[in-house]
Amino acid sequence: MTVNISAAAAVILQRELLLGFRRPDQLLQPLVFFLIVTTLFPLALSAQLSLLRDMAPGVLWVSALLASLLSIDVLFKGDADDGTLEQLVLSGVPLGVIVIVKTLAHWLVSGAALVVVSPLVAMALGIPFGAFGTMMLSLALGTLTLSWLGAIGAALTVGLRRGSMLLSLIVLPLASPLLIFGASATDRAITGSGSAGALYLLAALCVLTSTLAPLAIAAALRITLE
Amino acid sequence: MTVNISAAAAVILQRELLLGFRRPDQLLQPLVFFLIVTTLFPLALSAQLSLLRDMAPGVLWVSALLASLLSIDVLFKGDADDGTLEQLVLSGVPLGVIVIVKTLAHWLVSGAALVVVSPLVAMALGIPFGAFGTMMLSLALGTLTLSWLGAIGAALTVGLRRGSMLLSLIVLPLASPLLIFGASATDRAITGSGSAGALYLLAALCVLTSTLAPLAIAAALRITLE
Amino acid sequence: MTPRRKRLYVVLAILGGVGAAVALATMASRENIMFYFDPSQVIAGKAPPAKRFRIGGMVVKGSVTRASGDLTVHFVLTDFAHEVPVEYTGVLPDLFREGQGIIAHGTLRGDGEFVADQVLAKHDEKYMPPEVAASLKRSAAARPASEGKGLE
Amino acid sequence: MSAPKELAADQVHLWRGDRHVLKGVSLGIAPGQMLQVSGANGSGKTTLLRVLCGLMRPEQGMVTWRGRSIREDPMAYQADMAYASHEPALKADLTVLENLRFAVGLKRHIEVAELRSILIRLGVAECEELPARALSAGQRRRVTMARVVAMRASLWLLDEPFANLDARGSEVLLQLLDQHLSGGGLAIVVAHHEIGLARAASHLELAA
Amino acid sequence: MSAPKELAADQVHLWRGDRHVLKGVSLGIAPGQMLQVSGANGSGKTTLLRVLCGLMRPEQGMVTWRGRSIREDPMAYQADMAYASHEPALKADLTVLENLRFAVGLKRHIEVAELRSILIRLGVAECEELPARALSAGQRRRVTMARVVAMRASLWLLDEPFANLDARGSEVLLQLLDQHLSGGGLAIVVAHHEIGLARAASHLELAA
Amino acid sequence: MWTWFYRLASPPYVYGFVGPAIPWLLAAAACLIGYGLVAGLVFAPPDYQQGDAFRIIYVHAPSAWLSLCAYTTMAVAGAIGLVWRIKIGFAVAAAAAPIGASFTLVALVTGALWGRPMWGTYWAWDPRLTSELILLFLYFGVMSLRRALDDAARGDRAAALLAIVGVVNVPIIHFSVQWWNSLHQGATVMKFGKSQMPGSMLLPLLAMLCGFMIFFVAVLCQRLRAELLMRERLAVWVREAIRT
Ligand code: HEM
Ligand SMILES: Nc1ncnc2c1ncn2[C@@H]1O[C@H](COP(=O)(O)OP(=O)(O)OP(=O)(O)O)[C@@H](O)[C@H]1O
Ligand SMILES: Nc1ncnc2c1ncn2[C@@H]1O[C@H](COP(=O)(O)OP(=O)(O)OP(=O)(O)O)[C@@H](O)[C@H]1O
Ligand SMILES: [Mg+2]
Ligand SMILES: [Mg+2]
Repeated sequence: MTVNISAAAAVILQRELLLGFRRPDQLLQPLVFFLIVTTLFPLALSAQLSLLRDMAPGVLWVSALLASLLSIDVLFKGDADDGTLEQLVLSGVPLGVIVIVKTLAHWLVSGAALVVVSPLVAMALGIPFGAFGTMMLSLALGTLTLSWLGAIGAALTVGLRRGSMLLSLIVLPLASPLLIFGASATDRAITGSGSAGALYLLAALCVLTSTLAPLAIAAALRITLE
Repeated sequence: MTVNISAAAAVILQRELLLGFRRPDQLLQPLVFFLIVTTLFPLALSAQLSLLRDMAPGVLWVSALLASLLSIDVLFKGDADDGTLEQLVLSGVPLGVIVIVKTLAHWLVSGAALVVVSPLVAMALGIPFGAFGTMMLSLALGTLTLSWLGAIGAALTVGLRRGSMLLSLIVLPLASPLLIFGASATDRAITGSGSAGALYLLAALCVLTSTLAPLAIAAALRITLE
Repeated sequence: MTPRRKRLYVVLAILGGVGAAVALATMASRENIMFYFDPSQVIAGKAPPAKRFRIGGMVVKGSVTRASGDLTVHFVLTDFAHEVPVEYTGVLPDLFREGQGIIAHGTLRGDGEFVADQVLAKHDEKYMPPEVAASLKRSAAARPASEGKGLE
Repeated sequence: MSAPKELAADQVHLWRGDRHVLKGVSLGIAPGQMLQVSGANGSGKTTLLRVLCGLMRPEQGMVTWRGRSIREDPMAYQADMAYASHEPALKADLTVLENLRFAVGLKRHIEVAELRSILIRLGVAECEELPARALSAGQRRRVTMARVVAMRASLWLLDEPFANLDARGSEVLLQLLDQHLSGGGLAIVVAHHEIGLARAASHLELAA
Repeated sequence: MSAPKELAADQVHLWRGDRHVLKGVSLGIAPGQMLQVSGANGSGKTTLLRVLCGLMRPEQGMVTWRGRSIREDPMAYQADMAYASHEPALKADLTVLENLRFAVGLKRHIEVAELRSILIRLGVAECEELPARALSAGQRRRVTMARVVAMRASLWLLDEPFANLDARGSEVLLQLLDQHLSGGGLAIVVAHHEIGLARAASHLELAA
Repeated sequence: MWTWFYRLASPPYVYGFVGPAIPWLLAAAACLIGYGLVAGLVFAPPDYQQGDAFRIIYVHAPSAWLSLCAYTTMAVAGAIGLVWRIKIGFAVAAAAAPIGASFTLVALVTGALWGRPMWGTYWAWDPRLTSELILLFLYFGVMSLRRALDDAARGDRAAALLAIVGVVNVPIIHFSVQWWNSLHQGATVMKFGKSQMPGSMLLPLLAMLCGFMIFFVAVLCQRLRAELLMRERLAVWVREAIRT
């Protein structure tokens, strides 16, 4: 008896999405967080509102990064706490497949959603319409990469109660290139200088993590579950 | 047989601190987290680095807010999940006392720690020495207020379905004045214009929440536990 | 699928992914990613207007002029093809001298002059005692073309 | 026995969702008495215990402790009561000793030596420095019992305390119960099998 | 019985922290056989089961399934195996049916009608639309068994499946075990009491 | 008792083997570093541009190299532990982490001190400097992760995995000056081809480099011994080692 992998992948995806929508608060949390943080900045800078425009790409990207990180924390923790992670690991479906589907599902409900609402935030921050395309593309690539990196951290800190601080400590250094190139792509799209280079690099990072991260995540889970 | 409340409060405080600082290096984690988040901004702003100094109060305050909110989320959730919250509630110690001690303990391990390390971050962001006093005072008041507000949200989210949304919805409107006054106090301290007004306001908010929040938190917990 | 077959697929996927990433990175390397421009690019109009960027180049010999009253300095940057005038107010690093490579942060003014708010001196990887540098300089002066970048 | 009932419940009704779980349950126990609650899975034993300890408020009926409703002075009632639920209520990151020290310390001051002796009694002394996450299921149950014993409460509410225990553990638990009762304590114990206690125990069978 | 041993463990050693928990455990069972594992609390029964299902890697010794190490092709082994741990492994927010549909769906396609019939068999049919958080302890255990049954695996590894079950539930579980074994299945069951199975079961007693 | 034998395999051997080497290593390191310091700080000629400020190189460059070297050691040792399940690998990784972090800190501080006179600023968000800062954070992450997991074996493996993932940063640090237009200078010594430094300056630098390297190995051995004692505290050989 062997397991039908694509059917199993579909089942996991369905489960993750259903869980996401069962707890809409968890689903919306990164989004709300994103919106809040981006509105906080104008508030905090009320004295120097003219700076806002120049800072917009940075603010956008830092909030996206933190929002994404915040929500990935529980990617495996929930399943580990109630014992369902063990069942997943023992289901006969390769751990790599499980990990890929779970991370993609997380990206769909957090990263992709964030990309979709980003024009709203961008408008509030005074980013011109012309730059929206590049901004959204770069955010899509960036949040996906982040989901992969974050999932490594989440797998490493699965057993820890107060792991979220450690998770950021682990993931943020790895994510910093993302931030640099992502913000610079957005910035260049705003000023109209070519952002192709930064986008290529973001895409390279995205492809690279998409291939290698599942291996690392699966290995990390095997280690922490033992 | 009745319970010695102050002894019980001491026990709870001890327990929370031990959980927070199980290992000595956990003391350093908020520092490192704070440091990393503040380095994210220069990275994201690489093109606009000279803006950094003007943004410093905003960056500082938003990071403080995030660090504080990020960690309050689990204030009651952990205890609820493993059944220790029930034991606390049934311990014969008034719920209000438990709630006050737990929140203060949270502030000690997150907010106070953050205040202590803030000069380091401030230095990195180019805030002048003269403003450190005001900055630390405003951060201390602000993070304590935030802990109270966050604890209300955390108590509501323990059992409620749409909890986190509520948390953000509760905390955001209440936290934004905090942010405005906090950042402006720091900003004014930097520029040398009087920051007393903003500090008084912060102190007022802090005293107000310290008196009313425990009632709200205890009520929220009672509702969600049933 | 046997385990070995599976492993083969995994290895192939990894190779493909890494290959694609490398290809994308190579494409990226053909573009300007950092906000860094040399004088030729600035002259060609590639630099963004009204936006801070970094410019790098060599300080042209004899181009440094100081206004008497304040700390304002004017000099010209070159990449040996084109030149850009620069204005800077502030304290210059010790190593700033004519013929030295520098990086300046600032914006391009409408009249084509670069207004710097920070000037950093670059140092290349060459180290030598002063006597050697002097003798090298003498022999370089004997030859017509300038080849050593940081050595003039 | 005709001793006065210290703990009494009178016609307690409770709904969970659409289910009428507690359909007018009445009970009463006097010092030195034990009441065993049994019934099919899902018949409401745990729910009853949670009502008795005050975690849940019955929709009808009332629970009294020494003649007064437990809602009147909940703090005083709670100080007299120890509840062990299905879950062990241990902090995974704290060691066994720390867990106990903090849980018991809320009710009364306790010396480590006393805690140790209780742990020895329950056969988990060698685990005292282990974090709770490292304990086996039976060891957790034993530590939970250690907490109940250490609290020195007069009323014990135990939800399936025999689950996960090995034969030796069940024996120790029986001895502890017997000792508690002979000292004038009260106990309400949920169990699916007959508890082989020397003294007579009353019985409450919940209908599903 | 002299049937070939399908599952075998050979001289398995494992340390947890400083404790030498499994000290050279060997076992083997053939189709239609059941092995009951017992031993004092903390003697390593759960640990042994986790080693047998491949969640933990023994530091010495090896576990084989149909003659090959379970490390060789873990996916194929896992497809043949169903493990029920101490924890029910249910998602609190999903209903019973959804929980089962997803857990079983990973191994094989299953119709809701079939799941329903299994739930009826286990006496938890009326809970099928309840979220798992609303279940009582015994109901959770029953749903866990429903998952094991629905997986149609040939090897069952059950960690204290009788805990929290009432008399009726234990009876049903016995019947299910018997049926599984007579269909050529294998089972390793951890239990503290003697399992009253009609067919002979072998026994493994772990020393503390 | 003999079951312990399998588990330990080599630790007592390594423990015994490494011990006597430490004094020799320390002595060699002291000689080399002593020579390097004297020759570099006193006898080497000043640089034609930087004057005497360039002498920071004798601390900065070796500690910067060692920060990379220690990280690589840590990652490789961790990988050996993960792949071949050799416990000594984890012990080496655990021993190397704090040393590497210290070297990184020294490189950052000396670099910043050098940057002030050279570039005109202590710190710039230059690729080389940023990636070196990230290296420091990575060290912190690896060390905290190891300690955060209360089961030592899991902590070791998790930390090893993180170290391996973070190893991508090492080539980035090294090649950043080439890939991006950076403020930090390019390679003077660590490159193919002729070094851009006359012998009178280079020799002390090489001596310092070797001295730091040997010092690293010596401290690593010392810490490794402590690690082994702690990890194998239940083994018979440790009790004997402590008794003697
Ligand atoms: C905070 C500031 C600095 C940091 C973080 C830093 C970091 C580093 C690192 C990581 C290396 C090793 C690179 C490798 O092995 O590939 C290195 C090498 C070196 N650094 Fe720095 N550095 C800083 C400032 C400076 C300054 C101001 C100078 C003076 C111009 C300088 C001169 C050198 C030299 C000469 C080397 C050796 C190059 C070689 O031959 O490989 N550094 N630095
Ligand atoms: N929200 C809800 N909606 C409907 N029924 C509910 C809800 N919450 C709980 N229940 C039901 O109420 C009953 C409560 O059972 P309780 O936990 O008290 O049982 P128990 O007697 O302790 O059982 P066990 O022996 O399994 O521990 C269960 O049948 C459960 O299904
Ligand atoms: N990190 C650790 N350090 C020391 N001992 C540990 C550690 N982790 C687990 N143990 C011990 O290993 C043993 C594992 O027991 P296991 O859970 O396998 O017991 P069990 O036989 O299933 O017991 P039960 O009947 O209580 O379920 C326990 O004695 C536990 O205390
Ligand atoms: Mg129950
Ligand atoms: Mg067990």
